[in-house]
Amino acid sequence: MPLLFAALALIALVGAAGVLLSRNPVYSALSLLLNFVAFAVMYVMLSAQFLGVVQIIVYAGAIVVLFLFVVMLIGGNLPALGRGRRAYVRAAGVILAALFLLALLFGLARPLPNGLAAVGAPDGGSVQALGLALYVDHIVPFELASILLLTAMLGGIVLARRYQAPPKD
Amino acid sequence: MSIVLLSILKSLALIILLLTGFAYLTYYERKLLARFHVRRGPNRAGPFGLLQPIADAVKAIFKEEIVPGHVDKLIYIVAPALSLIPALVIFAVIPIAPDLRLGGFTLQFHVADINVGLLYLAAIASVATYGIILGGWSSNNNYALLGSLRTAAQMISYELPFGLLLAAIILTTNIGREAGTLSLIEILNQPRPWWLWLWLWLAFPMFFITMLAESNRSPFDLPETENELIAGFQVEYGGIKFALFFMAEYISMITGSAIMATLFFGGWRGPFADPGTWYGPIVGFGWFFLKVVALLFVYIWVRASVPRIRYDQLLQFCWKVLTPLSIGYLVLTALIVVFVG
Amino acid sequence: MSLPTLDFSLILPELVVLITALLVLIADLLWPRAASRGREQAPAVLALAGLILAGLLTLLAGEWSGATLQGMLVADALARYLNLVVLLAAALGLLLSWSYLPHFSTQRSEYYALYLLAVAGMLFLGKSIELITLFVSLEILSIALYVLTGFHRGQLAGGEAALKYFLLGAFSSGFLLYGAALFYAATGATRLADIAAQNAGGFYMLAGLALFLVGLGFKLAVAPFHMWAPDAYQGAPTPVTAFMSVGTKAAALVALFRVVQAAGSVPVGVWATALAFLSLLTMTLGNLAALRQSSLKRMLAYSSIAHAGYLLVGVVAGTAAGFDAVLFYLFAYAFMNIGAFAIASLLERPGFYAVQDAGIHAADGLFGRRPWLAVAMAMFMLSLAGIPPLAGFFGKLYLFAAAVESGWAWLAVAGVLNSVISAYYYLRVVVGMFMAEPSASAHLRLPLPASATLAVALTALGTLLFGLLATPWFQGISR
Amino acid sequence: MDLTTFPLLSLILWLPVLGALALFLFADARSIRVTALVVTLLDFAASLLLLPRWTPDGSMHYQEVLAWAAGLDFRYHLGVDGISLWLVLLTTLLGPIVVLFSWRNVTENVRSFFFLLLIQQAGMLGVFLSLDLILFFIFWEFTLIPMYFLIGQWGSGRRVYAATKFFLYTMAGSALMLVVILLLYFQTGSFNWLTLKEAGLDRTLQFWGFLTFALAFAIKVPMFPFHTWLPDAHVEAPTAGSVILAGVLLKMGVYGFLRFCLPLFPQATAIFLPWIAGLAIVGILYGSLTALVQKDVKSLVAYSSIAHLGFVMLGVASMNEQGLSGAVLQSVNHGLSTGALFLMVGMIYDRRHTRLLAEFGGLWRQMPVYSALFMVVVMASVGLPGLNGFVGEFTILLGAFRVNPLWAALGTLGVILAAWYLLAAVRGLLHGPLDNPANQHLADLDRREVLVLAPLVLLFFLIGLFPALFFDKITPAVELLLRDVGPVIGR
Repeated sequence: MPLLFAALALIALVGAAGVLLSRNPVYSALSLLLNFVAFAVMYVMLSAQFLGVVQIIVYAGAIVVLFLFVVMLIGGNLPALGRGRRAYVRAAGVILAALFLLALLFGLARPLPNGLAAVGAPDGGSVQALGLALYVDHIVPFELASILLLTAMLGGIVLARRYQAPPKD
Repeated sequence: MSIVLLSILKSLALIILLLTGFAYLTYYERKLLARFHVRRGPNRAGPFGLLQPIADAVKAIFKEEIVPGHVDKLIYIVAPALSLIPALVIFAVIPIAPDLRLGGFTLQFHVADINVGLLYLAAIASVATYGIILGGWSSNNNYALLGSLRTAAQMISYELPFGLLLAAIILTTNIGREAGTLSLIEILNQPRPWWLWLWLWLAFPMFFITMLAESNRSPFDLPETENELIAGFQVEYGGIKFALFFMAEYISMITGSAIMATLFFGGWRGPFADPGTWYGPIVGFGWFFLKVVALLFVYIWVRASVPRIRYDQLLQFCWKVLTPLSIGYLVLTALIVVFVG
Repeated sequence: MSLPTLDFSLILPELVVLITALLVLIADLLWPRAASRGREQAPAVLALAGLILAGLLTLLAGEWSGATLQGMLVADALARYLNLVVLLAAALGLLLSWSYLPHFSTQRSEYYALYLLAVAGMLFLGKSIELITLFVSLEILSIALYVLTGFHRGQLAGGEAALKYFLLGAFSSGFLLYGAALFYAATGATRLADIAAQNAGGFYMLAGLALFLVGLGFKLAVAPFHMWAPDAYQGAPTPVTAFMSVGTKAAALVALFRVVQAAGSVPVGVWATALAFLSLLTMTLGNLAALRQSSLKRMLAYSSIAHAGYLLVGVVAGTAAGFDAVLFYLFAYAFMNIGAFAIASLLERPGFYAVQDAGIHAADGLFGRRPWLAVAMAMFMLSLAGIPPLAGFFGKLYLFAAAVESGWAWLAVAGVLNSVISAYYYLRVVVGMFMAEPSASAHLRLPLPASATLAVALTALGTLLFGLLATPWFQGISR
Repeated sequence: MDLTTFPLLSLILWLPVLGALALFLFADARSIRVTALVVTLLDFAASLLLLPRWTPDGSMHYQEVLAWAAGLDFRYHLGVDGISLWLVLLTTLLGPIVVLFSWRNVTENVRSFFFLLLIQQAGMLGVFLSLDLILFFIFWEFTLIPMYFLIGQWGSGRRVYAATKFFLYTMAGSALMLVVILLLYFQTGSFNWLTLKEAGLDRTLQFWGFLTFALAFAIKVPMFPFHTWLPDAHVEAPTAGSVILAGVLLKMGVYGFLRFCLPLFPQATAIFLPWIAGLAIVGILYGSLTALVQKDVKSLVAYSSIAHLGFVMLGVASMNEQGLSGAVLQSVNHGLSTGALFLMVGMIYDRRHTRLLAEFGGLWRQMPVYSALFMVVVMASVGLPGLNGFVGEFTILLGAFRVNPLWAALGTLGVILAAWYLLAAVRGLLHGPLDNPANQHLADLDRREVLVLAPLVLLFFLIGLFPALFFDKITPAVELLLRDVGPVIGR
C-alpha cells in the first residue's frame, strides 16, 4: 500500500507540475486530468470510493472536458501561456508558494488538531456513511445547495442569452 | 496474493473475450447489414466468411505505421489507447455468469465487485470522451477538430439523461429492502416484482438512445460523418491506430449491451442458470451472451434503418426531449419508491 | 435508519420567498409577454406579493424562540430582525426596479427570480449557524448578485462590474471556505454551537477566524477588501445597487457576528482589535474617497463602504447592545440609503444601450423641478451624515454608545469625526439641489413613476420617523 | 388650567412645529405669513405664561420627564431655570419680529422660508429647555439644518460657501461632544443633567469633557479663534437669518458653557477659566478692531457680535455672581440690540440692495424715524446708561474686576472701541450730506417696520431702567450654580 501511495503521489505531483510547466493549454488540461485521477485513486484507497468515483465523474468527466472544449473552441493558435509575464510576478509566485509550503510543513509538524484526530473512522467514506451525512445530518445545506445550483443555472442562462434591448415606445 | 493473481487472470480472460467479441461483432454487423441491404456480406475467407475478421486484423496490424508530420505526436499516439481502455475497463464490474462453487472455493465471474459499481459505470463512461477529443485535436486538422468538438458536446450532453436514468434505477434498488445498492452484482441478486420490470422497461428506450449516443453509433455518429467531416476525428489515423478507435467503438457497443442486459434484462439470469450448481455458470453465460447478442442486433438494426440526424437536432433532442423525459422518469420513480416500495 | 423530520415552519418566510421565485420564473409561461399587454409586470407583482407575505409571516409570528433546524438554521430574534430588514430592503429595491427594469431589459422573470433568490440567500445566511450552511447561503446570494450586477447587458460598465464582483467574490469565497476548514480542523465540528462548546484554542482557530474575517470582509466591502465595491455598485442597475448595498451587508454582518461569537476561544482582544482597525480604515477610506467622486452613484458607493465601517463598530463592541445597534442601524440604513439610490435612479436617464450615469450635478436645481424629491433627498443625505433627529443619527448614537460602553471610545471618536468628513460630500448634493443653478438637463421633464415615488415616500417617512419612534423596539435582540 | 401639571414647556417647544406643519394647509403666501405670525405670537404668549408663577429659587421649573428610548436611557426631559428663562423668552420674542420683518421681502418659496423659521425656533427652544444630554444634543445639531437652508437658499453673495462653512464648522465642533456624553453616561448611568451635575466625575473625564464641550460651544459663541465662520454666515444670511443667528444661535454657545461646562466639569473649569477669559478679551479687542475697518454695515455688525460675545464670555469666565448674571443678561441684551441692528441694516438693504457704508450718508434728512430708532439701537448696543447694554456690560465688568482688574480694564477698552465703530456706522449712514442720488427718494419706515422694532426698543428701556425685574430671576439660578461649582474652583 505505501508503495502504491507513493506511486500515486508521484503521478499527482507530475500532473500538477505538468499543469504549471506546459506551454500548451491542452497539455496543461491533460496534466490536470492526470492529477485528478491520481487523487481519485487515493480516495478509493482511503475507502472513500464514492468520493473517488465522483471525482472522476465531475472533474475528469465534465470539467476538464469543458476546459478542452473551450480551448479548442477558441482555437489552436493560443499564445503560449506564461510568456511576457513580469519578473516580479514570477518572484511573487515563488515566494507565495514557498510560504504556502512553509505553512504546510508547519501544520504537519504540529500534532494533529483535535478536529482532525477524530476524522478517519473506518468506512467513513462509504456510500452509506456519505448518504447518512448528506441526507440525514446535513440535509439542510444539501437542500440549500440545490437552490444554489438553481441560482447558478438561472444566472448562466441569463448571461448566455443574446442581449435584446426592449422595444422603444 | 492469490486474489490479485486471480484478478489479473480474470482480466486477461476478459480482454481476450472482448477482443474476440469485437472481431466477430464486425463480422456480425457486416453480415446483418448485408442482409438488411439484401446482399450476402463477407463470404470468401473461410466458411461463411468466418475468417474475415482475422484477415482484417492481420491487414491492420501489418500496415505501415504512419505518423503524419503535422500532428501532436504524443497525444496522437496515446489517443487511440485512451479511447479503448475505458471500453475495456468498464466490463470489470459486470457479472457475466453466476458464481461457481467448487468445494470451498468460489469462482466469481466478474473482475471486481465495487460497491459503487453503477457510479463506476458513469465515471468510466464520462472519461471515454477523451480518446476521441484528443485524437481529433492532436490530428491538427480542421475536420478532425470539428469532430472532436462535436464529441465533447454530444457526450457531455448525453451523459445527463444517462446519469438521471441510472439514478432512477439506483432508486428502484430500495424497493422492498432495507437499503439500496450501487453494486451491479447486488442488483442482479435482488428479486424484482413484475411491475418493476415493466416500469424499468419503460425507461429502456431512453437508456438505449443514450447508449447509442455515448458510443457514437448511428444515428448519432456525428463525430465521424464521412460526408461532411470525411470521417471526423479519425481522418488522420490509419493502420493499427485506426483499428484501435474502431475497436473502442465496437467494444463500447458490447459493453453497452452488457450493461443494458444486466440492468434491464436480468443479466445471466434465466431458466436453469442456477447459482451454486455446476451447470449454472455455463447456462448463465449462455443467457448473458444471448441477451447481449440480441441487443447488439438492435444496435445494428438501428444503424441500418435510421438515417443520421443533423447536429442541432442531436443536441435539441437531448436537451429538450430526453433530459426532461428522464427527469420526469426519475421523479415518478422516486414517487413509486416512496409510496409503493 | 429513518429520514429526519424537519420543522419547516421555522423557515416559512424563506420558503415563501423561494416558492415565489419559482412562480416568478414560470410567470412568463403563464402570461406570455407579447400576448398580453398590461401583464408585463406580472413577475414584479408576484415577487412583491411574495416579499410582503414573507415579511408578514415574520412580523406576525411574534418573537422567534431560537429553535433550530437540525442545528443548521436558527430562528432567533436576530434572524427575525434580519429577515425584516432584508425583506424591507428587497421590497423597496423591487419598487425601484418596477419602472427601471423595462428601460433596458425584457427578461423580467429572470430578473425577479434572481432577485428573490438573492433575498432567500440573505435570509438563509442570517439564520445559518453552521459553517456549510453559512457558506452555501452566502454563495446563493453572491451568485444571484453577480448576475444581477451585470444584468444590463447592453452596457459595458455592467459587464465590467459583474466580472470584477465575480472574480473578487469567488476569491473571497475561497478565503471563507479555508477559514471554515480550519475551524473544522480545530474542532471537528461544523455547527457553530459545537465549535463554541469545544472551546478549542490555538493557531487553527485564530487562523480560521482571520480567514473568515477576510472572506466576510469582502462581502461587506470592508477596506482593504473593498476594491470591487465602487465598480460593482456603479455598474449595477441602480435598484440592484440599492438592494445589495443594504441586504448583503445585513446578512454578512449577522453571519460575522455569529461566527465571532462562536470562536469564543480566540481572545476577544485579538479579533476585536483587528476588526476595530478594519472599521477605522474602512470608514476613513470610504469617506475620503467619496469626497472626490464626480458620479452620484459612485459617491454613494463609497459612502456605502464608509457605512460598512460604522456598522463594524457594533461588531467590535462585541456585546448584545452592540449588535442591537447594528440591527437598528441597518434598518435606518435601509431607509436612507435605498432612498438615496432611489433618487439617483430617478435622476438617471436610462437609455437602451447605456444608462447615463447620474453625475454629481444631476441633482442640481432639483428643488425647482421636484421640490418634494429634493426635500426627501436632503433628508437622506443628512441622515446618512448622521444629523438628528433623522434615523441615521440614532443609528450612530447606538453604535457609538455600544463602542464606548465596551471601552472602544477611540473608535467612537473616529466614527464621529468621519461623520463630519462625510457631511461635506453629502452637503454637496444638498447644495446642488437647493442652492445651485439647475444643470443643463434641468429643463427636461423628470418622469416620476408611481412605484418609485412610493419607494421614495416610504424611505423618506422611515428616515424621518424610524429613529424617533422605533427605539423601544430594539432591546436585547441579540442576546 | 393648572399650570403645575400642564406641559407648558412642551407646548412652547412644539407649537412652532405644529405651526410649521400647518403652513401646508395654505396655498397663498398671505395666509402662510399670517399663520406663521399667529403661531409665533401664540408661542410668545405661551412663554410669557412662565413668568406669573415663577418662584425665584434657582431650581428647575416646569419639569417634564417622559421615558423614551430602550437600551440607552435617554429621556424626553424638559425644564427651565433662571438662566434659560430669559433666553427662551428672547427666542419666542424674536420669532414674531422676524416673521413680521420678512413679510414683504421674502417672495420666493414663502412656505419653505417660514417653515424653516418655525422649526428653527423649535430647535433653539429645545436646546434651552432640554435637561437630557442626548435630547440637548439632538436639538443642538438639529438647529444647523434650518439655518443652513435659510442661509443657503435666501442668502446673498457667497451664500453656499457661507452656509456650508457654518454647517461643517459647527458640526465638527460638536461631533466629539457626543462621545463624551456617552462616556458620561457609562460612567454614571444617566443622561440626566440633574443627576450628572451631582455625580462627581473623575478628573480625566472632566478634563476631556470640558475640552470637547467647550470646543463645541466656543465655535458656536464664537470665541476667538473659532469665529471665522461667523462673518461669512452673518453677512450672507438673509436678515431674518442674521437676526436669529445673532439673537439666539450664538447664545446657545454661552448657554452651553453655563449649563454644561461649568456645573458638570468644575475641576476642569478651574483649569481652563483663565484661558477662556484670555480668549474672550482677545475676542473683544479683535472683534472691535476688525469692525472698525469694515466697509459693509452688516459685516460691521457681525464683527461687533464677536466683540459683544467676548464680553459675555468674560462674564462667564469671571465665575462670580455679577459676572454670570451679567453674562446671562448681556446675552439677552445682545440678542435684542444686535437683532435690532441687523433688522435695521436689513431695512435699508431692502431699499437699496447694498450695505456699503460708502453708498450712504445723510439719511437723517430723508428717513427721520429710521434714524432716530437707529440711534437708540446703537446706543443700546454701545452701552449708554439707561439702556439695556449698559446694565449687562457694567455687571460683567464688575464681576471681572473682582477677579482680575486687568480683565476689566481691557474689557473697558472694548466698550470704548464699540462706541467708536458703532458711531462710525452712524456717521456713515445718517450724517453727512445726502449726496448719493439713489438715496434721495428713500421711503421712511412704514408701520410694519416700526412695529417690528418697537418691542425691541421698549425692552431696551425696560431692561435699562428696571434691571432688577430680570436679575431677580437670574440671580438665584446663578447662586445655585456657584454654590455647586464655586468651592471647587475656589471662588
